[in-house]
Amino acid sequence: MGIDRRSIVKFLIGGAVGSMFTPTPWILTDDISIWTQNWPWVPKNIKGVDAYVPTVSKLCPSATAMLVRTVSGRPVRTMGNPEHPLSGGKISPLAATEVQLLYSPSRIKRPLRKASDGGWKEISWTDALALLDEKLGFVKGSATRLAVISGDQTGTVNEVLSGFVASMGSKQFFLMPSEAQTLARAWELMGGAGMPGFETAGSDYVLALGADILESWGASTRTRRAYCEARPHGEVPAATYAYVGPSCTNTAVGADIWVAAKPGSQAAVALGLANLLIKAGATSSAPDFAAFKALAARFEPATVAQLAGVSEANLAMLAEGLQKAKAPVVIPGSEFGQGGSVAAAAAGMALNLLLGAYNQKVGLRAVPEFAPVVEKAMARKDVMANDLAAYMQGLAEDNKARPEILITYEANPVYALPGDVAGTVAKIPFKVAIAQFMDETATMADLVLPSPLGIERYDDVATPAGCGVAIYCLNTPVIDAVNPAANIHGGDVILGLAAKQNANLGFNSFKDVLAAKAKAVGANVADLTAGKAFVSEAVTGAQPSLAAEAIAKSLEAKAPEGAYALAAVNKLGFGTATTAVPPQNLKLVREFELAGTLMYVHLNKATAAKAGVAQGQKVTLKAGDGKAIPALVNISEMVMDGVVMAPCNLGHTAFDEFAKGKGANVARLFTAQVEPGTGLSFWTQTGVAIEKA
Amino acid sequence: MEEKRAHNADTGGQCSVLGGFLPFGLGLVLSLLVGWWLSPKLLFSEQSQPVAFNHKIHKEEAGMTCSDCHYFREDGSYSGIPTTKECADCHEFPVGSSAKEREYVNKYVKKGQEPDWKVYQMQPDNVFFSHAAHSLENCGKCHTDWTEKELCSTSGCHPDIGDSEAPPKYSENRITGYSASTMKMWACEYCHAMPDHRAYNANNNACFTCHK
Amino acid sequence: MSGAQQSFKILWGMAIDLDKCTGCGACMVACQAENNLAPEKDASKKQRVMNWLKVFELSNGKPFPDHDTAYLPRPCQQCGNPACVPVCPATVTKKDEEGGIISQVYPRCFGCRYCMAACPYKARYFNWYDPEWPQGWDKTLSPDVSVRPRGVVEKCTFCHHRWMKAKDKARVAGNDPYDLPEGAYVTSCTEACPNGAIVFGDLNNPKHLVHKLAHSEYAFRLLERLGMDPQVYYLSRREWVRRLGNHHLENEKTGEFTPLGGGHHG
Amino acid sequence: MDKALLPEGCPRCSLGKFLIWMAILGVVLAWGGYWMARIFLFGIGETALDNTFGFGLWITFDLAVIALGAGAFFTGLLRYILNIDPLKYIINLAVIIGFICYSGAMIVLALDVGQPLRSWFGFWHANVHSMLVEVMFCITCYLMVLAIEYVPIILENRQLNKIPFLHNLAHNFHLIMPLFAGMGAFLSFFHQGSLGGMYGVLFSRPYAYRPGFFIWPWTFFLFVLSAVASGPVFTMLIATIIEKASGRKLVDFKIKALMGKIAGTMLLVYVPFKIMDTWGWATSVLPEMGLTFGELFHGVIYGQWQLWTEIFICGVIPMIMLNVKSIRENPTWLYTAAILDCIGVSINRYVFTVQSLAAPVMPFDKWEIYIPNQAEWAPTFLVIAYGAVLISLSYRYLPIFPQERALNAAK
Repeated sequence: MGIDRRSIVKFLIGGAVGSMFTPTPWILTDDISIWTQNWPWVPKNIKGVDAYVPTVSKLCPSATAMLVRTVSGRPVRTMGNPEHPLSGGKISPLAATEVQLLYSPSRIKRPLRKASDGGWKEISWTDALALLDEKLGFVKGSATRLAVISGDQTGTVNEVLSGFVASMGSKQFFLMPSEAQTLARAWELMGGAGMPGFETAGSDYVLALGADILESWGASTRTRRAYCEARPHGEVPAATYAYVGPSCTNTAVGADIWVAAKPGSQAAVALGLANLLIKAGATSSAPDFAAFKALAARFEPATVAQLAGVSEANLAMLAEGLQKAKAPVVIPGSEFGQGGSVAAAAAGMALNLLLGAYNQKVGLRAVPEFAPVVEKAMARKDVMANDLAAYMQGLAEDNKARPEILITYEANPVYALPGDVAGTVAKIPFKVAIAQFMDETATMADLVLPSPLGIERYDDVATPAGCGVAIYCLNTPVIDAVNPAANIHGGDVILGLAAKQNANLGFNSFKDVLAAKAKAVGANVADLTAGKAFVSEAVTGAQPSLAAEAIAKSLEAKAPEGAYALAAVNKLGFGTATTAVPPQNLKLVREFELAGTLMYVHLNKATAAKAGVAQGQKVTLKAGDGKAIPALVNISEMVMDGVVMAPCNLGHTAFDEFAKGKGANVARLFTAQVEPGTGLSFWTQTGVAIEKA
Repeated sequence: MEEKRAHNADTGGQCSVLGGFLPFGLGLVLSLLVGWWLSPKLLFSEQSQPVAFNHKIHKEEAGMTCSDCHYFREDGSYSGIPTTKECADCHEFPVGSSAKEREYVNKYVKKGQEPDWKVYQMQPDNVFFSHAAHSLENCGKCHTDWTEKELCSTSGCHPDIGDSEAPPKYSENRITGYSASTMKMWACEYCHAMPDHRAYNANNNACFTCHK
Repeated sequence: MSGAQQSFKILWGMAIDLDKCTGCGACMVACQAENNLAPEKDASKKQRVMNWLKVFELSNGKPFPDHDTAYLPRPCQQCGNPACVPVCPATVTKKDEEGGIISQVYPRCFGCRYCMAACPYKARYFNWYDPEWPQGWDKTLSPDVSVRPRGVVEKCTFCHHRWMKAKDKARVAGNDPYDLPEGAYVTSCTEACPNGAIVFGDLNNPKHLVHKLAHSEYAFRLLERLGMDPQVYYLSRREWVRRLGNHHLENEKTGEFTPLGGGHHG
Repeated sequence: MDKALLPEGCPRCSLGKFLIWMAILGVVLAWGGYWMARIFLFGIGETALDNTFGFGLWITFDLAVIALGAGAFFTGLLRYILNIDPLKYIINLAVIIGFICYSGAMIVLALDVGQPLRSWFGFWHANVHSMLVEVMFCITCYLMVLAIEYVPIILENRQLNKIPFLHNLAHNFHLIMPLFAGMGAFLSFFHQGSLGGMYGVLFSRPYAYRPGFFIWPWTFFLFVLSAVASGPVFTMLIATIIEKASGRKLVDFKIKALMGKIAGTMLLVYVPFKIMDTWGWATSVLPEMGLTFGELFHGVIYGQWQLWTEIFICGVIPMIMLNVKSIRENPTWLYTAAILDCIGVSINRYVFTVQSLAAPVMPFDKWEIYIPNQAEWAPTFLVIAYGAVLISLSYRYLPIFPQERALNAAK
């Protein structure tokens, strides 16, 4: 008998029966299911010892103070720092993702040199600095051949940068446009001392004139703590919040009152309110009160209604609210945190003066500046006077001498400045980007120097824009740099270059600069190092003026062209020009904010009917010649009549697959114009046409 | 082919009983052997600990107690295996003269590296185990006669190696990656589902008591 | 169900003040970082995006200028009479622990998604693919929460691991782990919210603020009339918001209805 | 070539022709197999399902084929338990269709779960409160019953039947068939019901929720009734399709009309109940939930037309047609009524799956759209092709139609 088919079948059956009586099939079944529970390609938990290390966000404009949770030294996440005035234990949507941004795919990991074919070549720090040193040699002593742009609004690194620019013989050091600059310029016009700050904690009537105070304006996490304190759960709020602006921003949602006003009409509204307040008896000991009164008298409610679209009743309601309040505060600002009118800022601050809310506990406060430590550094006033938008426009129009070298420090002007500056920047022969992420500006650079993230380095934060008290905080590295080749602070880079150029700034390292600063501030360095903030509630200065003359002159500015007014909105959740949308935050983008690569712009039903567009329709927004962005229509009643609302910080062309190509960059539509009387560019007023695509 | 099959069918009845049963029996026996003896051997891989740690010496000669290394932190977490840094408190340089200690110091302390300890009772990520909840203060309220040592090896939680001179071999399931002595859920439930325990914590057999 | 609902001495709950939420999304980001949610490249495919906590935009439906907006953060409602628990075929999800948090045991879930069909809050999410993190990012994952593979359902757990840690901390300090003071255990979103819109605590404990807030005249619960008895309360002084939390027929007054409740098979 | 395997006295097409047909089906199987492989490798992210539509085409398909496969248990019940003898001429086909429908549903289910390697957890860690557990147990058991019922049919293959052992085995199987038919009827009744119950218990889904009798929501009974009202005519339709394809008469028209009559009678029970249920839902359940009837429908794809089509065009009309003898006995009308009936039950299963999930429950939520993609269609067609393969093989090699020889000889 050979082995026939039948024996094999029998053998197999026997085997099958037998195996049923062994544990193997059951154990295997179980083990296989356990295998699916621990797939090797799914990351595993890494255990360790918890620690919470304090720092302050350098990425988020809110300057939220954070604790970084580390597990055996490994950073896990950021959370609010309960012991810190810039947080109160809470956190902004951008700062909340800062640890994850350490590993953002668009982080720059080592110095890069643009190759002749347009690609990138990794080079060593030594080579990179030698190259830069050599280039700098050619521009030394020239007032126009070096320009430096900084994206840091709060750090002492600006002293190093401006000191360096100054020692190189130039004055072309610019900050990226921000509220701080608008306020500083307005404050200067008013003759105020120190920096203007706004304190809302303890106020019973907070009027935000355009400023998105509960979202993106100033140290918003701090502002929002005051908002929270004034509104106990389920009880009648202790403070009324009112928001004036063209769209129902997050601040408007949180506020009790949203009064719709055309984009960039803050000055008109403020003057209208001033008119009503003065009529009701408000006065000021300011030297130019009479002139201001005369100016305000031109803004009768009917005029304001026409200029700003604010109904007479609403204007009266706001005036009454301010008047009746015990501790009111008016906060003027651009709807999207940049490009605001200086005159509007001045008019808004003047309201505080009329209300007597000046240098009190609540309201407008002249916050003292911290003494500079880098001797050669440009004065803050001079830095604030440097108008980057105007400079770029000058370059574009060949009115200004083109620089040979442009250094950007954690700034992304190519993306964020109004209009299209890429072409202008491209013409600059040598561009250096000191950056954390591969943003639009870094992409255009000839040399890219990586910058560590705030939680990886020594740095500092001094009184964020509009903050009602003086605050100084020191950052120490929370963790070891995740990219060892990207662990040199831009401040150190500049100090090194300065030394090589014999333009000594008096410090060997940026850490020394910080130590000197801490000392100059008068803070306890040990406390600062331990993560505590230095806070000074002192105010400075005498009676400012109401800047009547400048405001009056500013009214000569031309009204925007275009059938519809553009209202941009800036949400911290969507990131900033330098971070783009952080990967996690992409989930914050709502359904009717982005569809694939197209973003939505929002207009109300009446406006949509007028424009003849329907929900979901593809349109092109056009502003002036050649400036256009594609978008989809979302019909939303959160926008006033005649206005198109669009989000900032979408539409990046650089960064990673999370941010790139998502929506369009609304900054492309802005046109900056120098404001008469104040001399600073503004772009809060943009007229657009809606064309069906 | 068809004919052959038909033929076989016809003559099937005449096959000897043994001949009919033999292949079946062979398959049966072979599968039983594989199932009971071979496959458990194939399923697990045996590994040695990276360091020949001697519990006994530490206890008897250095006079250490368990909680010198295995302690609770202030935040309620449990230290588990001490880190190289903690070991280096004593072993920055070799304390004794053993070659193994010297090897440990050279390989880990000097380089500041953690040994890749194989944890006999390593639970997967989806398990949350609170050492604090399983302390003598809790369990000892009723089990008054238990020592800490007994508590730690109740229900097979930990192999009793507190007095060992060398760590036992570690065997790992090749499919699941679990240690052979990783407690399965039923072993946890040996205590958790015990009706007698309900009075003390009515929900101690809830899913989230142990899962994360 | 079939049988009485379990009653708990501790009932973790939230009171979210919708008048204070401005929709910034800090809670959503804090949730992702705390609970190891992977980022997603195409976040505009909203029906595929995972958010244990999602902020909805509510409208009073009126045209400008009478329009009003509210934002509503939606975590898992940890229902007292959950729709998801009885339907699960493999006993993956249960409401059986003190505190009343609905558990989800990922290694046991085989992904039938019946619980998702049952949950009217869309609080349950399915792992359509294996989670993927940009290179190195996985090193930032929290050790407190297991990472879920594809094919299983997950949801908000009120940061349950934080409760476990708080209990352990109390134990080691010699305190009663079942009598935590307010604030010893809060969720990541509660902690993050810059407006303090979320209050978290034990609904059964009069010493905790949520206990009081749950009884506020401004409090309501989402879809309360379906009888699921959620442990998340919302507060709003605006009637339209309270009305929008529940279906109301035109002739019904806000907040007036008889909860339906399950009580069928299962 | 394979003549020796063909049933005696039943000519079949040439092997070549048959193989071409198989190759066509093979293409579909390969297409479906490709997508199945992708789904097993990468997960069901490949499909168009999402967090709103956890259930979609596959569940609809499963429910529909299980309802249409009800011909197997119901015909078995009538044939073996209630002794309606003429049904023996179609019972084999009913069993095969039942087997195909249930095993096909199992294939799709294995794909549809996120972790197929853990799918046994539903048995091992069963939650007795879950309707889905009831479904899983009943479907699995019933599939085994169907397999057992299929075995004697296979054993009747001309060559297999020559083996005395198999011959006897088949014979003995036939003897105990009433037992299995009874078990099948019991199991089937319960899972058809619990499939309906799965939806009816969703007290948080206004579209699906139905109170009911004791622990069973009304959908429990409605699903059973609609299944038995459509299963028999589906079997009859498949028989007709085989006849058309093969060009041979296989089942006496009287039997077909009888199947129509059975379904018609069941529709007579089902349709009034369905109408009452809908009425009660619209006027009582929905208002309790704070909803109106109109709010549960939306736009065109979720419009009320589906409800009216299901109830009237595909419910009331076939009910009348199948119960009027003269209409029923006209082949064209019989088939039309049968097709309407089957469409009706499929719409029912579709709306309970998709519309239930599409309808927003939170008042501020919105309707979502679901369009199945290739990854879902391909395996669905794979199952259909698999059914076609099984039927083709069975028809070719097994004597499943007892009347075939007589009917064709008469011609």
